[in-house]
Amino acid sequence: MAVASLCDVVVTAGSFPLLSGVTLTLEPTVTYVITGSNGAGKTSLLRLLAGLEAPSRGSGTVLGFDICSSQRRELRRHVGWLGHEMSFYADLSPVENLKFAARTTGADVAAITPALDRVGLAQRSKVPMKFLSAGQQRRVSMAWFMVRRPQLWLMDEPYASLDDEGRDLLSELLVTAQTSGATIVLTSHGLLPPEIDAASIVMVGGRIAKVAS
Amino acid sequence: MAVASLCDVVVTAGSFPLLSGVTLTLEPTVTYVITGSNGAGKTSLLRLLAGLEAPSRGSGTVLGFDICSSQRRELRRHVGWLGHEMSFYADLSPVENLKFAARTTGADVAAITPALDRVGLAQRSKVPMKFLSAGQQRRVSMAWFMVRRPQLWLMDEPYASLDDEGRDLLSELLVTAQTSGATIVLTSHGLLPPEIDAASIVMVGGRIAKVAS
Amino acid sequence: MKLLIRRALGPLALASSVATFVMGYFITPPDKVQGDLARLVYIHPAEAWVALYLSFGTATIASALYLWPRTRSMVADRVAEAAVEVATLFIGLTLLTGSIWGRPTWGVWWVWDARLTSTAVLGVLMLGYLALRRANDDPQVRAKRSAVFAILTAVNIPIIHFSVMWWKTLHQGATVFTENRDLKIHGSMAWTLLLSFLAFSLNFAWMVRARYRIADREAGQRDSDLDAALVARRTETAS
Amino acid sequence: MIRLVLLVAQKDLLIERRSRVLLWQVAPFGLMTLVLCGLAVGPTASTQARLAPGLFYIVLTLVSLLVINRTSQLESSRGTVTSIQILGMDPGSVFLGKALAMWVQLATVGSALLVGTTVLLHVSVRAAVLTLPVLLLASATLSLAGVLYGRIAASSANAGTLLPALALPAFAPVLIAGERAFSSLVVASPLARWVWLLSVALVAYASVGLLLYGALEES
Amino acid sequence: MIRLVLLVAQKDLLIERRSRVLLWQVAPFGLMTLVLCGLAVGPTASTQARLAPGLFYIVLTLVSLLVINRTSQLESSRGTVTSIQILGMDPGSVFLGKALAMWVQLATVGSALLVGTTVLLHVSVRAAVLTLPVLLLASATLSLAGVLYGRIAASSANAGTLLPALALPAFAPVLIAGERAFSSLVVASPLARWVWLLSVALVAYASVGLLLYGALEES
Ligand code: HEM
Ligand SMILES: Nc1ncnc2c1ncn2[C@@H]1O[C@H](COP(=O)(O)OP(=O)(O)OP(=O)(O)O)[C@@H](O)[C@H]1O
Ligand SMILES: Nc1ncnc2c1ncn2[C@@H]1O[C@H](COP(=O)(O)OP(=O)(O)OP(=O)(O)O)[C@@H](O)[C@H]1O
Ligand SMILES: [Mg+2]
Ligand SMILES: [Mg+2]
Repeated sequence: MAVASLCDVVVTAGSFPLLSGVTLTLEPTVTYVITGSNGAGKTSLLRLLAGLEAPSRGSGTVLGFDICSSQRRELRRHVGWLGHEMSFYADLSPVENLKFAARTTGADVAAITPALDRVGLAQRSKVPMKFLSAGQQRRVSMAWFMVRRPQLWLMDEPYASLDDEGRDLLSELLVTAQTSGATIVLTSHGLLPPEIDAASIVMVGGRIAKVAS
Repeated sequence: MAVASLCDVVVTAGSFPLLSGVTLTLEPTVTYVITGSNGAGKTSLLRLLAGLEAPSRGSGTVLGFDICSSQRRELRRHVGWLGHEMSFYADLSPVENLKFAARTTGADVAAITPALDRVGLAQRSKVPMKFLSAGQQRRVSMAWFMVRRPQLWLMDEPYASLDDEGRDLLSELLVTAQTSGATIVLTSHGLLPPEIDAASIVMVGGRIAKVAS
Repeated sequence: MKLLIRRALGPLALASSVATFVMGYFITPPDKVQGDLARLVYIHPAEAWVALYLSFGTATIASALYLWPRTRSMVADRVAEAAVEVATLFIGLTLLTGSIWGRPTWGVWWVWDARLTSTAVLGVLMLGYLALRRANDDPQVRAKRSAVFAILTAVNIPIIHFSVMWWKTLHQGATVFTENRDLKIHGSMAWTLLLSFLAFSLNFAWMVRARYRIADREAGQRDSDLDAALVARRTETAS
Repeated sequence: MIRLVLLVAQKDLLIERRSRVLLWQVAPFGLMTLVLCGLAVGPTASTQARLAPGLFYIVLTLVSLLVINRTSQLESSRGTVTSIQILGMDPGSVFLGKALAMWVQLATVGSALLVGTTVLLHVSVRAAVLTLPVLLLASATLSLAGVLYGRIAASSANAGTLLPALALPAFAPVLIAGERAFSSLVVASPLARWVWLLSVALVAYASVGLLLYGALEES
Repeated sequence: MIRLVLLVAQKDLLIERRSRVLLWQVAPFGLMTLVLCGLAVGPTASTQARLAPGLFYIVLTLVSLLVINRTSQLESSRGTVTSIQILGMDPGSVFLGKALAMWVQLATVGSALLVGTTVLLHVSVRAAVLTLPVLLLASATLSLAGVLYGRIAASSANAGTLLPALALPAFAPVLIAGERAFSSLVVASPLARWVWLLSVALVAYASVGLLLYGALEES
């Protein structure tokens, strides 16, 4: 069964169509990379898949949940999210943030410290999030994916702001996730590392221009 | 004369040393690219050069202004800045923001509309900044550089979030600026386009590990 | 039926208003104590009834209908908005005519009486509702938030009412309103009073309908704007 | 359910402990407003004692606006909103958890203010002590209402100014009832109906919140 | 210099016009607080006319806290702070410009509140009209002080709650002087000294601001 299937979905903000009619099917255990020019609607599509935006026309399901109904909340529990902006509570440290998130979702609290070590934040894991550098904040999100192991990974330009080591780590993470059965959707403006074998989705003007694997 | 010369500068936030002793000389009309792992202090160094941070030890001048004194404000008027985060007033549109900035600095107001056209924002130039996509916000900053034509360009990961066309535009902008006598300092985690001919500064742990041209 | 309502509402509202005016101004006798001032009784209570009960009742029911998933529709949202907007007008008029009445009767524009105070609080709550609508752009979000706010306000009305009532009885003796009760026993006056309630209710219905139709047309406009915007968006180039 | 309520409350209180907003900013603000109000009514001790309950509850209401504002701002930046939404928590529990944390904070500040009122405005100690249970009840009602109104105002443009405009009228009954109950202790008159009114308001807000908080989070 | 002052003021007012915070949120909040104060003080008309000036100025102070908070929040997000700093504007002009914009806003809301006070709290129309110049003076002082304190509180964590704690004590003299001047009109007693006090405060804040605003921007 498809992980997501969208049928002519329109998403608007005010009177502006963020997505102008998206029809798309995502297959399980495939990695997709969305490309397109600035303002093409990549971030908006990811938000739609995460259940963060409600369609104003069209219909669709993601992970079996209807995105037009209140099942969106249920859907959100099953996806992982990495965005442009800082996530989590700015006043709490990475450890505290991840503990809160793990407890509320029932994820494994014991996995937090190793995950933070793994992404190289052992030293800075007790500093409030707002004091971390751009790349360090991204790494906290990576650690959360390791703890959470979601079914559907949604990542907005995950390679931005990471140094070489961080990028290798991310690629490794993505490859393991894919082999263990997760579906990954990410956006990117640059080339992906060769070890990532991804189907490409090209967006133009709020719609899908081309899907190629 | 050197554009900037720093001598053993330390910058702290709370008790944490963002920069742990930086000694550096920047020559005019050269393009520098700062690289280093996450948390190495790249953003902090740029902020120091912009006159946004006060050294707690050491001394230095940038564009002839002493960065330990109140000349920092004067300095700020002469640099251009592009950061990770959204700049300008979120409630005002690109045009309104740039107009305000141009009027206060005495830059050419008539250059604003062509500059916004140039970066491809003709359509979205009257929408409040907070509604623009990540890449579009960056493009507004690029337009501001075109209007302002500062002596010293400070750019934090300028290539991130830009699409191919935006990147070409940026490279072109940088090349023109360099030939017209500006000094450029930028940070980057990836490779720069080949047309940019830059000296490299490598940072590790809040200090300069290597400078090579 | 629908057609009848559509055709008849405006004329009926107008006719009843004219009739109230004629009856109130020319036919009924002036009051012995208050003189012509007492004629405000044909305006003020009816306004208050529309502002507090009729319109806010409408808004609350419409908001509840919106929040209930099975009956959710933008129609309910628009009706609620129209009702509150009209209610704000009427509450303003109630306060105004009440103050005008109060100045000669009590000697001041305002007293801290239970009814007055709760009316004022409700008026500010309605302004809050309108402010809330203006602070959100997204229609769905706006509809939900303002519906929840309307329900909260409705829950609040009895609480405010009782708190203010009890609060007043502790501090103040008899109210002014009882004195005027005997006005009603005069035949022509009672009929005129009744007529005024009918007239204001009809006017309310007519205004809500008009406001609703404006909102509807705006929504239709937005819809076709969206179609145009969709076309424009789809023709953006890969650049 | 209860676990989640406690988790949410604990997280809000942890952030407060980290930032010490309550101790260093809200409490001094409250005391200062109290002093100003004392100044504005003039120096006669008898007037002050008579007006004290009213002033106390006005200040408490203003303080709760600050606390509400702060609590809902914790989740205001766009990135944070997204990552909280992604956790998909049960809205009823979030509502109760946040209200619980706010109650703890309001009750603390409220008690401090009560001491201030006793000292500054010449209220008898007996009346102040006896009014404590009413204060706990009133602050619980304010917290439940506050979380709801905070959420309605949040993440719309200008939440900071919208919130007071929305919540203040709704707080009026709590203010009146609290003030009356307090006054009854000062001048000895029946107080049961005010406690009753506060309890009704408490139950009303709790039920509406449990039912409708979800609808707000949706958006 | 004057050009820059006007530019800054114009920009702040433009943002206000865009968002309509004053009209829809601050003004209703002020009216509501007035009603609540009337409630808390009790219903006897005579008490109210006497207390009206005090209540009016308390409400005005609270309203100005909202306006200050809003004005300094405009420049609060980290990216915005940076790009404003980069413009390296003359701090004195920024100070005066922001104060000017705030003055316009405060004077508008203040006049509306004055009308409310007249109607609700039984102040004579004569006294209200005569107090208008004092109100303009007081709100100018509040604006100057407000921009200063707003800047001190801004960009430290939790500006929203820090600001009231800092600014309220400083507003006390303005509040008292305004209240006294207003009262003098209500009960007919000399008022020159209060106007005098307000003018001194105005000049003092203006000079301190012109001198020290730069130092604040530095940090
Ligand atoms: C600002 C001042 C006033 C306000 C806000 C006000 C408000 C109201 C309200 C809300 C009602 C409807 C009550 C209900 O139907 O349950 C009402 C009814 C009424 N008002 Fe006023 N009022 C004001 C002044 C006055 C004055 C000065 C008078 C006359 C001396 C007056 C006479 C009446 C009468 C006769 C009714 C109908 C009484 C009844 O049905 O019980 N009002 N007013
Ligand atoms: N206000 C602060 N308080 C404490 N530590 C801070 C603060 N700001 C930054 N840091 C720390 O200073 C270090 C340097 O930060 P900086 O933002 O300069 O790094 P960077 O080189 O730009 O990293 P990146 O590539 O991730 O953007 C980081 O380890 C960060 O955690
Ligand atoms: N709230 C909003 N109101 C109006 N327009 C919006 C809003 N949010 C986004 N937009 C517009 O929608 C379009 C798509 O935005 P989106 O963030 O999805 O683009 P993107 O493909 O992620 O771009 P980028 O590569 O720059 O990140 C942009 O043109 C943007 O200006
Ligand atoms: Mg994007
Ligand atoms: Mg950085």
